[in-house]
Amino acid sequence: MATTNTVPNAGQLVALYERMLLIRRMEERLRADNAAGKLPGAVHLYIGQEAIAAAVCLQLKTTDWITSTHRGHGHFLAKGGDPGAMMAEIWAKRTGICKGMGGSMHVADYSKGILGANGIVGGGFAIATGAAFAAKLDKGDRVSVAFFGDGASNQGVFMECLNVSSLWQLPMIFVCEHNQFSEFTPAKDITSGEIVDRARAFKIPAYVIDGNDAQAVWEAAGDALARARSGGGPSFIEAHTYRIQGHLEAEDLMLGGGKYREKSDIAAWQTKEKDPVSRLHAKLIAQGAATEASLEALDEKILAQVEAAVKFAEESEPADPNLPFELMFVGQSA
Amino acid sequence: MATTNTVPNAGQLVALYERMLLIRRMEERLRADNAAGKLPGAVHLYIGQEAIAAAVCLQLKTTDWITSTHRGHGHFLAKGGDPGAMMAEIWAKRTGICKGMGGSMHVADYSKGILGANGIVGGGFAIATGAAFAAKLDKGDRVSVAFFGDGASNQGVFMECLNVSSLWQLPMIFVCEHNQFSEFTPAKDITSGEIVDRARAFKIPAYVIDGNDAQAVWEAAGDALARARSGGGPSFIEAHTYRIQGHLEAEDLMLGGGKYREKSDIAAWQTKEKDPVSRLHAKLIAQGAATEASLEALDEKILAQVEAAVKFAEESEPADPNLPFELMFVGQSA
Amino acid sequence: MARKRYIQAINEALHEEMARDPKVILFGEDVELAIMGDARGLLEKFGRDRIRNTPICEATLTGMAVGAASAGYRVILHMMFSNFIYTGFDAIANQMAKLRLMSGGQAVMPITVIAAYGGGGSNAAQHSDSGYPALVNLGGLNVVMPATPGDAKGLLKTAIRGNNPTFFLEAIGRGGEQGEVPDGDYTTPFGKAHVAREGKDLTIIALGSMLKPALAAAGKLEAAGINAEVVDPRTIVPLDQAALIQSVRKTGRAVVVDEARDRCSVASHIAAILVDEAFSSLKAPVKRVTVPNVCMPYAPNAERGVIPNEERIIRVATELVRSKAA
Amino acid sequence: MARKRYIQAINEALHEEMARDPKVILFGEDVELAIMGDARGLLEKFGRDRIRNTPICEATLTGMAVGAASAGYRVILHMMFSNFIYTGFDAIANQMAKLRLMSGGQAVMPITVIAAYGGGGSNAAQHSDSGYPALVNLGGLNVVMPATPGDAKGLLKTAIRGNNPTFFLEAIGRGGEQGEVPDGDYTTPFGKAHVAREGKDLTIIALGSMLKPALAAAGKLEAAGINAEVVDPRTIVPLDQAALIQSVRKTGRAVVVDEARDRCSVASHIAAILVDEAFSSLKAPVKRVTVPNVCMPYAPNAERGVIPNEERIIRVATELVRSKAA
Ligand SMILES: Cc1ncc(C[n+]2csc(CCOP(=O)(O)OP(=O)(O)O)c2C)c(N)n1
Ligand SMILES: Cc1ncc(C[n+]2csc(CCOP(=O)(O)OP(=O)(O)O)c2C)c(N)n1
Ligand SMILES: [Mg+2]
Ligand SMILES: [Mg+2]
Repeated sequence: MATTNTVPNAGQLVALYERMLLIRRMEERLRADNAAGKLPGAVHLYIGQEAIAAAVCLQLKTTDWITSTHRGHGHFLAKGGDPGAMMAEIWAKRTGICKGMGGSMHVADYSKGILGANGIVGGGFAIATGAAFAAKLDKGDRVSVAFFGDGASNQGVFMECLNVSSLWQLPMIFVCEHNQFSEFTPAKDITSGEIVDRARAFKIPAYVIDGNDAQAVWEAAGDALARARSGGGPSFIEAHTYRIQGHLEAEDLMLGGGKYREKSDIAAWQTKEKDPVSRLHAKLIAQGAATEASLEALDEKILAQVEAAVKFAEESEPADPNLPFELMFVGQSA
Repeated sequence: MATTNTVPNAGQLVALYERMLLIRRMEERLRADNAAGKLPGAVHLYIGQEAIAAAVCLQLKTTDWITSTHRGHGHFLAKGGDPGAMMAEIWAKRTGICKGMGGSMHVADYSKGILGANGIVGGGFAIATGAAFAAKLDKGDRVSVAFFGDGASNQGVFMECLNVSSLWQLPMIFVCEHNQFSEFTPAKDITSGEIVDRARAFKIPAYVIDGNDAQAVWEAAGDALARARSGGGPSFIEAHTYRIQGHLEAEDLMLGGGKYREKSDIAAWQTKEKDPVSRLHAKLIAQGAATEASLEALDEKILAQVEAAVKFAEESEPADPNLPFELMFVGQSA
Repeated sequence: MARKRYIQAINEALHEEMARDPKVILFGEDVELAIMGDARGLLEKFGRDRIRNTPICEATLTGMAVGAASAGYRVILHMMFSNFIYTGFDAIANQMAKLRLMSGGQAVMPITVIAAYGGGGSNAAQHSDSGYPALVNLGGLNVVMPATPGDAKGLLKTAIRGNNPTFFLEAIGRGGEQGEVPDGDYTTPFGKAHVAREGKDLTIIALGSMLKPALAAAGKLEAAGINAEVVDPRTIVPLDQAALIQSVRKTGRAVVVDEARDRCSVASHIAAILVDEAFSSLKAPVKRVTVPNVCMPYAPNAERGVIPNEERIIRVATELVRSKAA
Repeated sequence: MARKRYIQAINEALHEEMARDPKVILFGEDVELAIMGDARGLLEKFGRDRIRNTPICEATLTGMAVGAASAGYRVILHMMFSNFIYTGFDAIANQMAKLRLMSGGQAVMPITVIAAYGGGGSNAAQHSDSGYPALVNLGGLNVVMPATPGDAKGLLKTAIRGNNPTFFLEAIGRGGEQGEVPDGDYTTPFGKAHVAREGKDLTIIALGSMLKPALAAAGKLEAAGINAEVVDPRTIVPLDQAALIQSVRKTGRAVVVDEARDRCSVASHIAAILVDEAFSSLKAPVKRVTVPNVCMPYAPNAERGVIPNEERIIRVATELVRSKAA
């Protein structure tokens, strides 16, 4: 379906792998630190979906906009957010990217176009659409990307924003990460028809892809980006994937013995053939873009980065409790 | 597209004509009384769209539910609402169907399944869907119909309710009255794609019809009703029509010289070939279902009904100003 | 009487009321597996007709509650976190709170909306709001804030059996707290405040989650020679003004403790009532202990800095009793 | 100075600010043909990039305002009737009012939301709400309520030039009223109350649409020997508490007139501030003249029965000054 040549080259694939692995390792560490009771708030992990954030965001410029979700660490890191500043945020430290005021569900770096993770399901659609409108008025080539889940696709604002984006031919890309669940509810229980058809109803070019195939995501996103940058208006991407972790890390406690999927369902998505990181790993080796040794070295580098991020977080000062009073307004106290 | 035989017989067509003409004559009177400054609030008139409300509602039972819009007199009368009680309401009298508390935008008769006109564009969707859910739980054959405009089709709740109705296979009918305008804005300026495709995206059977052709509306509605009553789930009808009057009767004042359509555009929809009442009139004569004389007599009867309704309204006592305090809660004062 | 957890008391009320009246239905996001704990076991007992997961579409859910209630059901709508009330606010403010009057009294809407409010769990601003003043201001909604397991069960039953839309606000993170719950079927009436502790030097009026720190504060104040009365209004709409006024007529001093942001809070409103209707009894300013006009920060230390607690109540109460009127 | 209509003053501010700063954009439903009158002539002057009709989708419009403002524009969002704010409430309450704190101060949102509030035109409950207490309670929003053409123009300019989200609330049906408007470019500062009339026997604090009946009442009270001071806060967030307190310290008596429903109204909040911070100066209860806890009825006589007016203000003020403290 690609209308322009957007096939990633070897160097791009390695960079993509590196970013995906950074997300994976950061999240694994958050999982461990959460289990160890070190994090003040809940975390919603992105493990298993890394190809989507990385393959889209690596093609974005710093000046492009993204909005993210409650499951937002991956998007933040993919768009170039600083790992240490993210960790410090989740650890509620004053060196956090939001000074400890937002936490996991609100990591944002406006200077890098990251308009924030968002605790409101569907909260990012209109913010991204507004930024896309601004980009259009600027008459440059900025684009705006909204990441969201299958569950969020049932919020009316999704369709409203499809309508506005299409009408005004905004440089907007809707990236639906269909991980098959909305909390404990299977998507099919709450989703009528195919999500992609909702976009098509508004005459928006659409892609349905394997979201665990990093190259497939890269190509669809590249195509959509070319369209957006050249004034061709919005695109929609439905990337199929699977949520490996629980909805959030405290899930078992919340379920109280209840069950919404089988352990074996999860295992089936953790195989080498399904896991997005393993798949790209295999591809890099097969294509000769990397060697086992070079990827091993990369992993070590990344693990050191993660370690450094955690150390930075751990050693930083707690958040400044006076900030809420200063930060509600610009130049005006609360 | 009709899957069951829903062609109206001669008697049904005459009854349909009578109801349409009642709406027309009531509205013409409201137009005149508004111009004469007799009505306390604004009125949004339904002139030119009568075939839709009448052909749908005449096939409903008293126990079926409808929700309506700010342009709601037609639906109220079509579903069997009392003309006198409606007039008295608009005249703000205590004999009004809502005791003068609601006015034109809120005419409702719960005892007849009329869950009300609504001043919030899109406000009826979810109320109708909730009533359809209740009907489904009742396991009877009640249905629920939401009337709404082309403008309302851009509200996210529309799509949300399409999703829920389809998922739960609710006995729900969505009737979009596409009258080409949303206030002063042409539908095409604010509507991307075809509205009907939004319903189709949720796998809802859909009809696109000439809304000024009473028989076409009757047939589509009959088909949708049969589906709903037999457990076949929701349907969507897009009925094309034209708003003859201004958005509301004070329009010229609000426009302050501005213009969004030509007088000749309106005239083109007022011809014998376009006007829904004239068209049905011609059909009745052509089919031998009525004579000019019988229809003339019918008109006189209706005009007398309208006169009686106005007289009732005029002679009734003003609303009881204490009611707000009593009516906010059931059995509890405000 | 038996000691039960708050969440368990709510769960019991749901089970009992659904068993009692087949017209009671409950829907919301992830209620089948009871993501908030309070709906546990309902699906197994009452089936998917009466307990149902919905898509994420709050704007529709609140409107559907209006429709299903108008069509004869007793609807319990679970909104999870109170911030999501904002997402479904249109049908609450424009329909649920107004339809009864607009229809001239035709609409009868037996609706109970359940939502968890408040901070303290590092859930950050979008999962910690105490936005109930907006609901209280709307006029057509009952708003109840049970502080104890016993009241949670009794007030929820009253809400479900009642014929008016009622917001039943659970204090977040109070789910595990224990309290006495009467045996058997009972209801707790709306509009009846509870004097949780008698005293004569000042009245501490504490809402919902604030009752616990208020009682703790009263205990410490006693040790310092200040004898505080603690009154829990239990329901904000309807409000038992008479009880609040009566207490303040006795003590002459009042502190209102409310987890809402200060501006246009319930605390403000209660202070306004007291200065209007108990003016001659007041010996000192009416004080508010509220969340400042900020949204909830994520960091635990910053969160503790804004949520009213025992220490703040003690400090304000002590100053009020010790110092001369301002 | 020249006499101008309220709506004309607003229109001038829009024209001048859009001419002044090319980053100012305005969007909303039917703004191109200026359905509310205030946006007249903007399309012709500034073109469709900067003035744009949107589909009917308030939930998205409020969120888009956040996005476009975050991306560098000064957004004016026209919401038409204030009831439609409820339809777009999610992004207001969960994003606009919170993003600045949640982002640790990164978000800068120069947004002006315009909406018409209040009753008096038989528009019924869904087109007559004065729901601003909910906005005031949110914490991260400025809320301004100009009562005169001069303040309308000056406050709107301040809002548009400012860097915080501001709700600019027009009093419905006041559009035609005339008042003095200064010549040339001027702004009216936020957080500065205006003493519209000096007096010594009591202070009438009147918000937005209520200033007119308050001044009329003050005139009649004068004739009856009562010398009322009338203070218009002009902006509710930020609120000029000092000015209100100062006036009440002088007069010892206060009546607050607010077109919001009573419970958790701005009137309640101001009363609470006064009893807290001006307690020792109070000679009598602080009175509220507000809309009772009902929604706006359609019938003109019933509407008149609930909207505060001159007569009610006079009655309450007279009782307050004449009678002993309650
Ligand atoms: C407006 C709103 N409603 C409900 C929730 C609670 N909630 C948090 S995540 C979630 C499910 C989201 O599913 P999806 O969009 O598929 O994202 P995923 O969690 O799968 O990444 C829900 C219902 C919320 N945060 N916001
Ligand atoms: C939530 C909301 N937004 C905006 C309005 C103002 N408004 C009233 S009618 C209308 C246009 C509706 O268009 P459509 O749905 O096509 O119905 P029509 O008037 O054509 O019958 C608008 C924008 C409103 N009443 N409610
Ligand atoms: Mg999902
Ligand atoms: Mg229309």
